[in-house]
Amino acid sequence: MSRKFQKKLKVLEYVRINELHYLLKMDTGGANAVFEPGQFVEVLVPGAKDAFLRRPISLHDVADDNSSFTMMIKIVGEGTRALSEVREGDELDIVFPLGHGFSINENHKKVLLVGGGCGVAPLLHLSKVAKEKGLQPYVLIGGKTANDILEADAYRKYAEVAIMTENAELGEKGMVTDHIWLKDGLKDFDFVYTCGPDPMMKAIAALAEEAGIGCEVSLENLMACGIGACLCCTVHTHEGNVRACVEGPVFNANQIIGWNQNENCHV
Amino acid sequence: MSRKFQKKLKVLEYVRINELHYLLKMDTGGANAVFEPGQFVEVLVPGAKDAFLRRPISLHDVADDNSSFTMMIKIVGEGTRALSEVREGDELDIVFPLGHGFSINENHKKVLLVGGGCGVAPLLHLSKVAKEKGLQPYVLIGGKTANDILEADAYRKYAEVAIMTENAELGEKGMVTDHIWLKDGLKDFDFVYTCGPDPMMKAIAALAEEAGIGCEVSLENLMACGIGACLCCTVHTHEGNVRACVEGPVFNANQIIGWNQNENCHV
Amino acid sequence: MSDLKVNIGSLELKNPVMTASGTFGYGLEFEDFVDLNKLGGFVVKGTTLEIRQGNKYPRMAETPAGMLNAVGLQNKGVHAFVKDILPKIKHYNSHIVVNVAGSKLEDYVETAEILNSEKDIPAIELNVSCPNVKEGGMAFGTSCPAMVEVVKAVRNVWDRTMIVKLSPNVTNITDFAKVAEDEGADAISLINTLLGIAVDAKTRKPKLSTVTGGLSGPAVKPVALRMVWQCYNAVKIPIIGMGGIMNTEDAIEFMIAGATAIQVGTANFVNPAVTGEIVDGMEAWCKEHNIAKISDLIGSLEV
Amino acid sequence: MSDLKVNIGSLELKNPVMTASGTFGYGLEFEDFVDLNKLGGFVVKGTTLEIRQGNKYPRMAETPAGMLNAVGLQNKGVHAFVKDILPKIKHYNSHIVVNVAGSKLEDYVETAEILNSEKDIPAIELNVSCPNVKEGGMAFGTSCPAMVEVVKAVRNVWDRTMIVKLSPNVTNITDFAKVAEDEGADAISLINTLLGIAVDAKTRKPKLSTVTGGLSGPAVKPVALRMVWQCYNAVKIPIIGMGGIMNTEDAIEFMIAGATAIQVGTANFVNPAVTGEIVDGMEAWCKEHNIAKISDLIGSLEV
Ligand SMILES: Cc1cc2nc3c(=O)[nH]c(=O)nc-3n(C[C@H](O)[C@H](O)[C@H](O)COP(=O)(O)OP(=O)(O)OC[C@H]3O[C@@H](n4cnc5c(N)ncnc54)[C@H](O)[C@@H]3O)c2cc1C
Ligand SMILES: Cc1cc2nc3c(=O)[nH]c(=O)nc-3n(C[C@H](O)[C@H](O)[C@H](O)COP(=O)(O)OP(=O)(O)OC[C@H]3O[C@@H](n4cnc5c(N)ncnc54)[C@H](O)[C@@H]3O)c2cc1C
Ligand SMILES: Cc1cc2nc3c(=O)[nH]c(=O)nc-3n(C[C@H](O)[C@H](O)[C@H](O)COP(=O)(O)O)c2cc1C
Ligand SMILES: Cc1cc2nc3c(=O)[nH]c(=O)nc-3n(C[C@H](O)[C@H](O)[C@H](O)COP(=O)(O)O)c2cc1C
Ligand code: FES
Ligand code: FES
Repeated sequence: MSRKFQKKLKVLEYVRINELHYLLKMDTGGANAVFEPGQFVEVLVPGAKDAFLRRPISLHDVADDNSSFTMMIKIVGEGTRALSEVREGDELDIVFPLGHGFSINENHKKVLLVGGGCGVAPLLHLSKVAKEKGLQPYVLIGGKTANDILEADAYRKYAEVAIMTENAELGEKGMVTDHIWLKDGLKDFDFVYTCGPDPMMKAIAALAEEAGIGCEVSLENLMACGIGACLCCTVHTHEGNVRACVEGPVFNANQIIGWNQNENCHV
Repeated sequence: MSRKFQKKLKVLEYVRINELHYLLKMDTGGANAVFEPGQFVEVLVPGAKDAFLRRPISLHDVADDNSSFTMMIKIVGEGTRALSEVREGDELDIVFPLGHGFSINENHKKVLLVGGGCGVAPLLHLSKVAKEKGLQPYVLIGGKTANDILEADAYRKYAEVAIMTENAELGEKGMVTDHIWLKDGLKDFDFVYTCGPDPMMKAIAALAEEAGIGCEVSLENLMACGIGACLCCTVHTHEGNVRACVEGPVFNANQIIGWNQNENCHV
Repeated sequence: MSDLKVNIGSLELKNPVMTASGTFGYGLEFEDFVDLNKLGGFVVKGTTLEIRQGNKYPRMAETPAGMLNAVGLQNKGVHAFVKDILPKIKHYNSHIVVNVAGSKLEDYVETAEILNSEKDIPAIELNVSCPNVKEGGMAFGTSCPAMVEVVKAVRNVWDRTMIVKLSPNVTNITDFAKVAEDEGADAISLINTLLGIAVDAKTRKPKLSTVTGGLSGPAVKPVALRMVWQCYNAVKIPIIGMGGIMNTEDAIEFMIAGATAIQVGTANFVNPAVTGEIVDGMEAWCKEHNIAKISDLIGSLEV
Repeated sequence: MSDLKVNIGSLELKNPVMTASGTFGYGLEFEDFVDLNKLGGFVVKGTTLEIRQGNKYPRMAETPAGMLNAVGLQNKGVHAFVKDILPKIKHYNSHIVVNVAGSKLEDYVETAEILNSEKDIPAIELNVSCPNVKEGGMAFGTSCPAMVEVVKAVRNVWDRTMIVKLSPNVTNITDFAKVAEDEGADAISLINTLLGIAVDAKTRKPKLSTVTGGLSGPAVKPVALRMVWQCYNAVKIPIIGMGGIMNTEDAIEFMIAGATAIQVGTANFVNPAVTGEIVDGMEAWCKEHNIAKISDLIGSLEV
């Protein structure tokens, strides 16, 4: 495992995507960190009476020279709201990088990345690294309305992109599982990665199993420490109860026994 | 008692006096409030994990038309530090005006106002109103160093001003009780008002008694509610235990039995 | 309009929102901030047989998400209450509950007898859980035999609604809930404050004159909710829940855990308008969640 | 250089700073954040005779200035601890304390016996206060007779330093402190977590799979300080204080209230470097306040 850091990092850029979503680009403060796609960081929330513990947030994007990383955040409560009020130049106390990310097999050719809502967050860095390693990433993004489809253009640099919205505002109408890539074409892919609401990931895992290809999912269990000390983030797997923050957040879908039906977070 | 308000008030002006002190000028938001000198307000501190209760702060100055008031604040802990980070245009949730202020007797001619450190805060409004009512206010301000002498010039509009510093950086060298007005001249005054550390107020009360003149002191007991409901701010007086926030904060010095030796706050 | 009515003993409250003793003065202090007629009920400061000056200053210390107090039941005594205060508040269209405290069994009984002859007082709340007095107080609320005695004795002289307020400083709160029920209480209220101290590291002195004090505020909410839920599963009489309620959502949580009504304490200091806001908030909550009668929420926790 | 040394049983700690069981993994998780050799001691996760999977997800809920947990003693069992983990941590120049838990008396005894044959373990902390397991755990720590039994039995098989960790969920903590002392404990540690619940108003479900969990963090500090102070006045054996310690000042407050050493728990989640910072902070504090020996602070509260 690579070295972890706890540092006050400077906000280099703040971009408001829409009413509920924003991007924060952080300077890594010269830390000699190695970032894997699918890893996350733990952010201490300044100035929020009701955010005592750190908030786990995925790596959305990482600069080529590792000098900065970007987080894509959805406002769901007091912590993510308070973070939306930081300004460029402010400093945030962050522990990084954490967890076990996505695996990339250089023998794979076509890989499918499926994100639901803000669950796309970790998929940008993943598609970039996959492309660099010679894979051909396809990114499928789903949401209820156009407002849930976040920064879709960013992925086009590395991947072919398809969009599904339930109200047909953008892309095709329907859920991600209605898209041809998942519905009929899954056997053309070598692997599928997904991050989003648990029911979506569970459905995709089942489709992958049917198609006989591997599938990795990124879970968002509630975390107290993010570094493996508290055992709060437990995931029920075939190998027993393991920690989402160390053994995950990315798991091979077929390892998981207990899906949490985590609907409300991150999406 | 005049009507109390709870309102979100806009910060009209923020002035940093020095490293530890600042002024906040608040719009009263159209409240039809009547402000007595010596009254205070209760400020809810935004964005401070360790400031759960409101913070009591004196009325330092009040606009002639009651459309705004100013607070003079010293940073002593988390609450006053967090308040020092508000910006013009921000809103603060404030309950105002509270408490029983200084009494002004229009038969008095010369009155002496003695403030220690940030204890001068309520004396600006007091000297203004005293002057308006035809009294002749004299203001004596004391502190350890020049940095503790706050906005002395503001008082000169209404009063004759004298300054004492313990290190002689400004005005005369010594404590306020070394100044001639208190030391020998007290009998020339009709009344003395004071606000500052308890030991200072206690000493001045004793001098006033000796000189045979009346003395009002403004106490800064710890408060939970500021509106008379909790009984936490109790003052031991000849009339029993009374509330600093309703029966005070201003008391006739000879009513007080229990002085609190409150050294660290507000000064 | 959702139906916010709930019943405590023979009182019908127009909504579940009450104020907690010692945190709302006699109501009058809040007239500029809340329409008192809007509240389900309000509980006045702990009232004793004789006048009490309370403890020495300092009486409070702020703590993380809460506060300690050591007021020590300062009040003018039951006679002064009946003579001077009651006439000023009895016109409110909201139930007045008198919180009755004492050092000795006889004090409780005599105070209750005096109140019993006042027709404008529909209910008393027996405070056997004040941690801030040297004698009596919490001693009655942390020993079951002592509590049996005091509840029985007061029940004999008080013929209207009797609420017993429990102390959280016990191993098993349900033992005390059952004692109250068995001895004829019409309801229990909980929690009173948790015993705590605060230390000033610089001076090495306690921050309260009495060393220990009572902890209240959001910090205690998880403990309070747990005790409400435990009692809900142990007794049949209604429960009035409190401890750290700051807003409507907190209040709803207490009802789901088993409270029929709730009391708001420390929050009144932070936001003097909070009780009125919670009444409105409950109305809005019920509408948003399609709840026709708020009483359907009571004890609805899905475990 | 001030003298930060303190003694717990036969252990000399280079400073009073320890980590609280269940919040610091096996130390290894913190290697990138703290120099473990700098700590007075560290207490590993609750260890049971057999492997335990712990409770179902969700196991935690954030609360005002604190958190609830319901981990439920997930651990690989004492054999795996001795075989797989101990070899990785025994080289640290800091005392390792094993927190021993169990469902039955015999489990405690057998676990202690197994550990007793490991020479690298200088101390155990007997956890009779875990609120998150169905059997045993807190049951031993909330009944004096049950506690007598378990402490006596373990004392018979464990010949090094024995710390007994007390539950705060009791009416009178000093009764339990005295039992521990009488039965031969070398020290007591307190507090374990306060029993609490959290409710999700929207779903009407408890936030923890087990409904109740253990409350920790700054919210509980006033209660913890009170219990440390009560125990300091009731027993002669040293006290290890904990509950909401977030920084040096908090730690000093516990020592003033009567703690010989302190443990840092939940704060490790908020600031993984905190234990090292408190060691440095204590050094600085002593210098600033002219304290030659930190042990002079113990119980120095001026009441
Ligand atoms: C490994 C990991 C990576 C994540 N990456 C991102 C990311 O890149 N962008 C992003 O916006 N969010 C991400 N999240 C989710 C994010 O951590 C939560 O949304 C955030 O902590 C909520 O904090 P809050 O104070 O705003 O809301 P709170 O007030 O704490 O919670 C609001 C509501 O959301 C629920 N909730 C909060 N956190 C979670 C959770 N982890 N799982 C389920 N429900 C939850 C609460 O129960 C509550 O109902 C990630 C979570 C994990 C575990
Ligand atoms: C009626 C009244 C009027 C006041 N007017 C002013 C004013 O005009 N300007 C101003 O700067 N301050 C004034 N104060 C004091 C001010 O309320 C406190 O300094 C402030 O509440 C401290 O908050 P904090 O969070 O910064 O510090 P905290 O972290 O709460 O406290 C820091 C330290 O100061 C001590 N402390 C805090 N408040 C008090 C107090 N009231 N008495 C004694 N010790 C205290 C604490 O015990 C602690 O040691 C007034 C107080 C009262 C009661
Ligand atoms: C300053 C103060 C004074 C109190 N006085 C009393 C009292 O006289 N009688 C009583 O039964 N409870 C008293 N309490 C306890 C409250 O009524 C309530 O039980 C407790 O504060 C928990 O609720 P909260 O967290 O909402 O404040 C007092 C609490 C505070 C903070
Ligand atoms: C996630 C978590 C797990 C815990 N596990 C244990 C345990 O296994 N054994 C134990 O004795 N205490 C356990 N505790 C209690 C702590 O050791 C400590 O007593 C408590 O958290 C109070 O200290 P704090 O407020 O500093 O966290 C645990 C606490 C937490 C938060
Ligand atoms: S969040 Fe603490 S172990 Fe995973
Ligand atoms: S501060 Fe509450 S009565 Fe004065």
